[in-house]
Amino acid sequence: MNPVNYLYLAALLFTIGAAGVLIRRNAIVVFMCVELMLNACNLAFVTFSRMHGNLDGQIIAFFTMVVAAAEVVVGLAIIVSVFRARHSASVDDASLMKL
Amino acid sequence: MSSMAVHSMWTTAAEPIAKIPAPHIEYTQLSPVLIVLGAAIVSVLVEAFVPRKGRYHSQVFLSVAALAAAFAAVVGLAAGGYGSTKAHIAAMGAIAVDGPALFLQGTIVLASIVAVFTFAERRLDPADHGHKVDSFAAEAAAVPGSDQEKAAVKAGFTTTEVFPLALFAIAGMLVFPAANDLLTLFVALEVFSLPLYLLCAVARRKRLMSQEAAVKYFLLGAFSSAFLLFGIALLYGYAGSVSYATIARVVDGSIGSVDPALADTMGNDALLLIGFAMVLMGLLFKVGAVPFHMWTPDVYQGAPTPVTGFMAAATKVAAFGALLRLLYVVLPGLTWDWRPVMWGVAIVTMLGGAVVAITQTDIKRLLAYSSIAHAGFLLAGVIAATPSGISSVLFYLGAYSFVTIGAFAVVTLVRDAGGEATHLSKWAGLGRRSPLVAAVFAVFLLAFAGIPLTSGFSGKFAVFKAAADGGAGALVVVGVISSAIAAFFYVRVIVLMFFSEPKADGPTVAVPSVLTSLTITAGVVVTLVLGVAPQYFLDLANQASVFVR
Amino acid sequence: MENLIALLIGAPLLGAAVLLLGGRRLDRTGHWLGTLLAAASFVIALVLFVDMLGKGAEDRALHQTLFTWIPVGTFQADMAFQLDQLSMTFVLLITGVGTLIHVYSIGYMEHDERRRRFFGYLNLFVAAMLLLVLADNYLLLYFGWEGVGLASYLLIGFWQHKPSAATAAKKAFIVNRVGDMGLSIAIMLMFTTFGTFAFGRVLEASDQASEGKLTAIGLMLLLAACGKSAQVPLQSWLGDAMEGPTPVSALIHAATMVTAGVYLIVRSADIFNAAPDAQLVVTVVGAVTLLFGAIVGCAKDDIKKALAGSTMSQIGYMILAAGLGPIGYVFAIMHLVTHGFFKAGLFLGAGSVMHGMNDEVDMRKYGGLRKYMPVTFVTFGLGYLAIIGFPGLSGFFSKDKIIEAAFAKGGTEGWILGAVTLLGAAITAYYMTRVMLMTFFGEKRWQPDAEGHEPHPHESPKSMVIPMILLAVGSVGGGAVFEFSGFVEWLEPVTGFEHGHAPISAAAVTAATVAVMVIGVGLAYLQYGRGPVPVVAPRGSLLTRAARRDLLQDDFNHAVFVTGGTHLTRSLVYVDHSLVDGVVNGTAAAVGGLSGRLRKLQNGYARTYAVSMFGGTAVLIAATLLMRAV
Amino acid sequence: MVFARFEPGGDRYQLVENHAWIKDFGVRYELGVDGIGVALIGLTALLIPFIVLAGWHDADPLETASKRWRPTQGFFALILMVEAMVILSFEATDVFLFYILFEAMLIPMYFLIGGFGDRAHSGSDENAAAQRSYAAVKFLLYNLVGGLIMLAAVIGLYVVAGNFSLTEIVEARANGSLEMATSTERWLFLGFFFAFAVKAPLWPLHTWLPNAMGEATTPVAVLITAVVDKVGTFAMLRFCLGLFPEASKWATPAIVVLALISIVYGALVAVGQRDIKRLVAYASISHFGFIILGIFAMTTQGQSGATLYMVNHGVSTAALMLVAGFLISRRGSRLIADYGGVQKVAPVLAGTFLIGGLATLSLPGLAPFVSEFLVLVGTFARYPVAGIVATTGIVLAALYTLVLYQRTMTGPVKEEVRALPDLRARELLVVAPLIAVLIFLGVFPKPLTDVVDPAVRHTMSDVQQKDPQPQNVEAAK
Repeated sequence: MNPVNYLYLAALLFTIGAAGVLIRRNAIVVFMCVELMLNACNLAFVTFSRMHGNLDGQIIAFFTMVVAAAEVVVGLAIIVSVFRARHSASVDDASLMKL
Repeated sequence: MSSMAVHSMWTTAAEPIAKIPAPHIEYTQLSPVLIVLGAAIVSVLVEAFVPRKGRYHSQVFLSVAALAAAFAAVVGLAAGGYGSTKAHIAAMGAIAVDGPALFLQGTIVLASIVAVFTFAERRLDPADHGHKVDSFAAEAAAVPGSDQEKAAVKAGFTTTEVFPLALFAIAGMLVFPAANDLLTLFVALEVFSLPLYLLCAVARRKRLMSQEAAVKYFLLGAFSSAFLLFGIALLYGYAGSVSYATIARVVDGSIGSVDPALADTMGNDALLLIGFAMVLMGLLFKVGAVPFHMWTPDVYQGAPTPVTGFMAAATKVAAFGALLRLLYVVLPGLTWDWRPVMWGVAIVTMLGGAVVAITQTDIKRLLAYSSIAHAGFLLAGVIAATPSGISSVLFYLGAYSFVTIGAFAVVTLVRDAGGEATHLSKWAGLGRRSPLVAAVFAVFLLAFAGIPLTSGFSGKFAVFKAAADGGAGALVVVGVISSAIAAFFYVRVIVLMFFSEPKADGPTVAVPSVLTSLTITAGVVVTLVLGVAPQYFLDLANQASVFVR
Repeated sequence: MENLIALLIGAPLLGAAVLLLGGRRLDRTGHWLGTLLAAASFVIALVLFVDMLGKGAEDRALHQTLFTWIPVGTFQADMAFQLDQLSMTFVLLITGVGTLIHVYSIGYMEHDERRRRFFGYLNLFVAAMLLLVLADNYLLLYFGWEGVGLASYLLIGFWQHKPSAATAAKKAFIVNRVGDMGLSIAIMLMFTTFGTFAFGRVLEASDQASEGKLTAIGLMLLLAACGKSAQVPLQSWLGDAMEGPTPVSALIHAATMVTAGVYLIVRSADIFNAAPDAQLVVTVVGAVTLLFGAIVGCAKDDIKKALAGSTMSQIGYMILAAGLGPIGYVFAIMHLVTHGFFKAGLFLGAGSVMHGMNDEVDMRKYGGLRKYMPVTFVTFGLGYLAIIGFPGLSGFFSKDKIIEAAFAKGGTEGWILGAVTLLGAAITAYYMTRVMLMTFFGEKRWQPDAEGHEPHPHESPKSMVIPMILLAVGSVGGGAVFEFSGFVEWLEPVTGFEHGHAPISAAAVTAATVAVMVIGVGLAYLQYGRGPVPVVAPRGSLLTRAARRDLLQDDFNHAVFVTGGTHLTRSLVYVDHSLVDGVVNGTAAAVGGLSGRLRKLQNGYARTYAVSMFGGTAVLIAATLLMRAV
Repeated sequence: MVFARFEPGGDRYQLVENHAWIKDFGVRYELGVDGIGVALIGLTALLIPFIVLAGWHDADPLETASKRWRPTQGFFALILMVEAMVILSFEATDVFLFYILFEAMLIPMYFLIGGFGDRAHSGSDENAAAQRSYAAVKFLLYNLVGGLIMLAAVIGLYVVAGNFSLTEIVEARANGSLEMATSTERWLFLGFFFAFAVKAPLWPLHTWLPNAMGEATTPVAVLITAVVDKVGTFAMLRFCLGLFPEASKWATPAIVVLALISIVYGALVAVGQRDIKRLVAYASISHFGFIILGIFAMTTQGQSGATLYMVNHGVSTAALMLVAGFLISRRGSRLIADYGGVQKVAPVLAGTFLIGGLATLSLPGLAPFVSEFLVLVGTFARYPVAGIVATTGIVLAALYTLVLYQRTMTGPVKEEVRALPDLRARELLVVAPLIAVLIFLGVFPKPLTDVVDPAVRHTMSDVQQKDPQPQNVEAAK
């Protein structure tokens, strides 16, 4: 089947992820949405690499996974510490600073 | 395209490759980055093995030494002509070693050194249970106000991890403006972002705000980097490569355009443009340009002030470096596409930052908005799209970063019971209480406002001149207007400090150790020198204003 | 010889400087010094006069150039003097009368602790006045012109503690400034027209310029003259100026300064000759003022104000004469001089009366004073006869000549002007007689003053009496002297002269003059001479009441300029504060408001921030694509 | 010193100094004085000592805790800083250098105004402090905005001309090697003019002046109006006309009208003031109207007059303002209504005050008359109507001056002023020389005109203007 469809799928996933970030309150979920966006990127990379017939895209995908993993580490650390301090993982509760 | 063709591609791609050439790395030319990275790793080991009481000193020494060495390396490379004649692409096309890269790396390293001084400051707070304390949490992991934290405080723990984190961040920043392919760009971005997220979270006072800042910064940062990455993907899809050089050549059509496989499915320019826009967004986020600026005030306010200063200065330098390289190396052929867009961004950034700053009541937020406005001015220089534009931006970055760090360093000095007294009302009559500190801060504010004989003016003038030369006269006018607006709130602070009566419960001004004093002095000196006799540094910036392709 | 001219001015100027800077140590000797220097100036004048008589009619004019005052490009103003017959006449009058009045003031101001300063001001005035008449260009004349203005301001307001005096001084200065505007515009016109404003060159070039320009210049000069010489419509200040000490009124507001306007017009004779329209206006102004002053003079009970009115009207005569052109100039000056004598004399007399009556000025509270101060009575009486034009006295000759010239103007104008001047003569006789009777005749109507002191009228000290006597002599003999000593020939080279041909014979005119004079005196006698004079003024006819209020002219000024001006400034202050400043502050406030509103977007919710980023990216993409599309 | 080495006949710019400064911006440290500059430098050098002397005690610490912070030496240091910058800006022949000084001098002025307020204020200390800082901020922002707009123009000029040297640009324009599009030139001109008009100040950009002068201590007020503001008018003469002759001619009618408005409006508003210092401020606005009028009359008389006016107005206002300041510091009030009959208790003070006032209303014999009349003549020669309108200014001037004098000095002595001492030696030492200068320049201005004239001719030739010839001479031709 036409690899271009994978691009559409990637775009779709990316959009879903973005929408999730905009809509969801729970920090964890928001973060998962970001991961979803990253993976959408991966899919795009792989697809393009398939189309171009060179491997750069696939390699980049691996880099992305590593980075994403690192992000998870840092992100969860922060979110957890906030959760322990506030007993809530809602991003909206964290709004001491405004205006 | 037919599935057949696809198949054949697949197979060719799947051919077993005869032998992989070993990558060839120019270690000397990467030495600045390598030194800092190495130091970072070592300092992780220090965290692991050196006993607690020894850590602080060893860490401080290690970081400063490493940064000094890195700076030496930068200077050495520049002297070796890598800035001009021998400029070229190193590390298999991953990293560019050229004038802008070296200039910016030098700026970043210097800024980082003074920033690290502020990290290491331990005189501002009174000693706690007989232990000198810096501005970082005793134990970041402990819940604020919990017994665990109290215990940690009692035991005199300090988060010396900030030093390795900072080093990693610096390393990332060094790579960022030098990155010569999008992948390196992305990795470098993450390498300096992730430590910063953490650094934001470890303030000693007002920990909730600090953590909140971290969360916001992290989530939004991740969000933006996702966009960046997707943009990269699209560009890759457009050009079939992530190397700047290749993309540039594809853009100006000097090598065969994109694979016909894509040509018939979507207008490949759409790939290019959308991808470009998303990458741009990722960078503008780091720069703090409207409308991607909203994290700035909250994060600047919440983060520990030394970290704020560090971010405000170094991150901006790195991000603008990357932005310049992207626009000048990758997309010169696209100038007429990105210029109008950047015009818009620059205008809203200048005006937005200046206008909103007027009604701020917290000094750190005020500075945050001022940094946004300054990002706008810098963008005006970027848009010039001329060598003088590049050099002016480089110069501006150098001037600006020192003013910023100095200003935030002063902020750390003004304290009351709850730590730093950042609310403006607390600053009333500071000039009467401690004229010196107030005067120094006034100098920084005047520099921000761009009053002649301060570095702020030289920078602003250089940038506007470049913009006008580059045919962006309208931008200059807008810039002038917004600096007029901006002048208002800088002046407001000065009035507050000097002409209004001190409050009875006003803050005290802590007497800093030699470290912070050094930072502030450096800030003032640079501000005045670059204001009165900027010629030498302008020359530097000029020589450094050629990107290697 | 010409080097003396500077001395002429220098002497009183020195006096002014010394007296004003000298400080208290001069308090006892100061007045003598002042008088001495004034006298010195008079002596110098005499020397020059004699010298001048020795010369031929044509080469009598002397010139002295000290230095270039303002040299800018083609604009060259010299500090240079010109002494010709016209100036000479004035110089003698100023220094002569001036000296006498200095002497008089020694006695009059005896009890004033600021006498030294008074003499300083007097000297300053004399110097400025001499500068005015000696200048050889209009700008320098302007210098003197404003100088006398200043002196008069200082002297009117000499008793500053009296608000009325301070106000009067201010009024005088400002009204004069309006006139000065005219003078300076005239000078500008001259400069743009002739490229110079030196008398000589302007006057001989005056035939080259267009009549329109000349008329403009003439009218502007007239405006100036109106200001200084208290002619309608700028006469309002003179009445109030009587707040000043009486010697001041005598010297400045009767004898010399107020006649400067006449000097200006006569000096600019050539310009006016070439601009008949301007001349006509001059005569009209003169005529109007003549009657105006006279009528006001009839209604005032304040002796000095009555005399002030008379001054106005007499100067009206002169201006009118000056407006008649070559047939009038000489007589204008002649009347000016005689008037200088008798009016000064009258004022000094009035001063002497006030001196004896605890500074009472209301004539209704005088009466029967002739027994108590005989000398004053006699001198005042002679002055009186002179002014009403009693045959043989000075006023008779000069006024008669003017009336004659007025008729000689010819045409309807001639008749009208003649009639006016005759009427004026009648009214003059009337109000002067009124003053005379109310003051010196009838029974005494004295009232105790504020402190309840009964006035004890007595003759004034020698220092005051002698000047009065001398002036009386002048007012008696002056006219005859001029008439028979060839004054006309004396001035003719400067002002030009031609015999007017009146439609009626000179004798007839003279007869008419005498007749109307008798009528005027008779009327006054019927009204005030026989019956007792009521101490409180009767309500009087509408005209009388109007005249008492200076024919409402002041009320008009007050309503229009003072009140209107006050409102104008008030509103402008408001505008400045709320509008001009408001706009700026408004913008500032607007930006602030905008800022406040934008600030609200920063609501602390990470998701909102993400939205803005997302939207931003969308816009970015759209814009980029759009750029490619277009 | 400068005078000693300046000979009027000589080149246009003398004592020229020239070093590269910021090569990159094509900025040179380029100094040179022409007659106009010399005159104004002389003014500055003349006034500052008296200002300092007059301000001798103004910065002394007060007992009240609220004003503890009044470093006396700082006060004078700032004044001298301003002096240095002003003199340099009169000498600068490099546009950029001038701009830098033009802007930089705001900061010390700002602190002088805001930091050392007039103690004779109405209302509480806080209130006064608020008004003071309001005035200071207003001063700074007005001028900063003006300056920034000028900055844009400066950059524009650089883009067009390629360097900043006044002399070179003027030359280039003269010999046609530097063409400027009409619209560009006009825009640049407006950019420059706006800044100078704010500084000068010209209606309607004047409102900062009354506040600043009202709130600042008297010496500082004098410094503002007598010295610093002159930079604005001076710059109009040197830069606006020099750099943009065509545009200047184009803009002249509008500017003349504004100047006339300033003259009349300033005078009228002055009449309506209740505060002595504000009154003088508005009077100054009226006078600046005259100066600008003279500059843009484009005649030798007008411009020489304007230059003399800058000097004379400096001296006369200084005299008047300083005496007023002494008066105010005695009574502790700025309100006219609080005075009366001062003349009786302090005759010398009153006398000097009167002379200052007479100078302000430009009485012949005092310096301002010469300049004012020259301006009027110069204007009248080109724009008769404008000349006549401006002439009304002399009546209004008489009005506000004499009203002020009458209300404060004459009339019955008010209780509060009964005890006022007369001028002290120091104060007399300040005022007497100024008055002497006024009289000398009023009677013998030649020295000054000789210096100024040649410079003005140069300016006239820059704008290719000739004095209009007398009408009947033309007729003769």
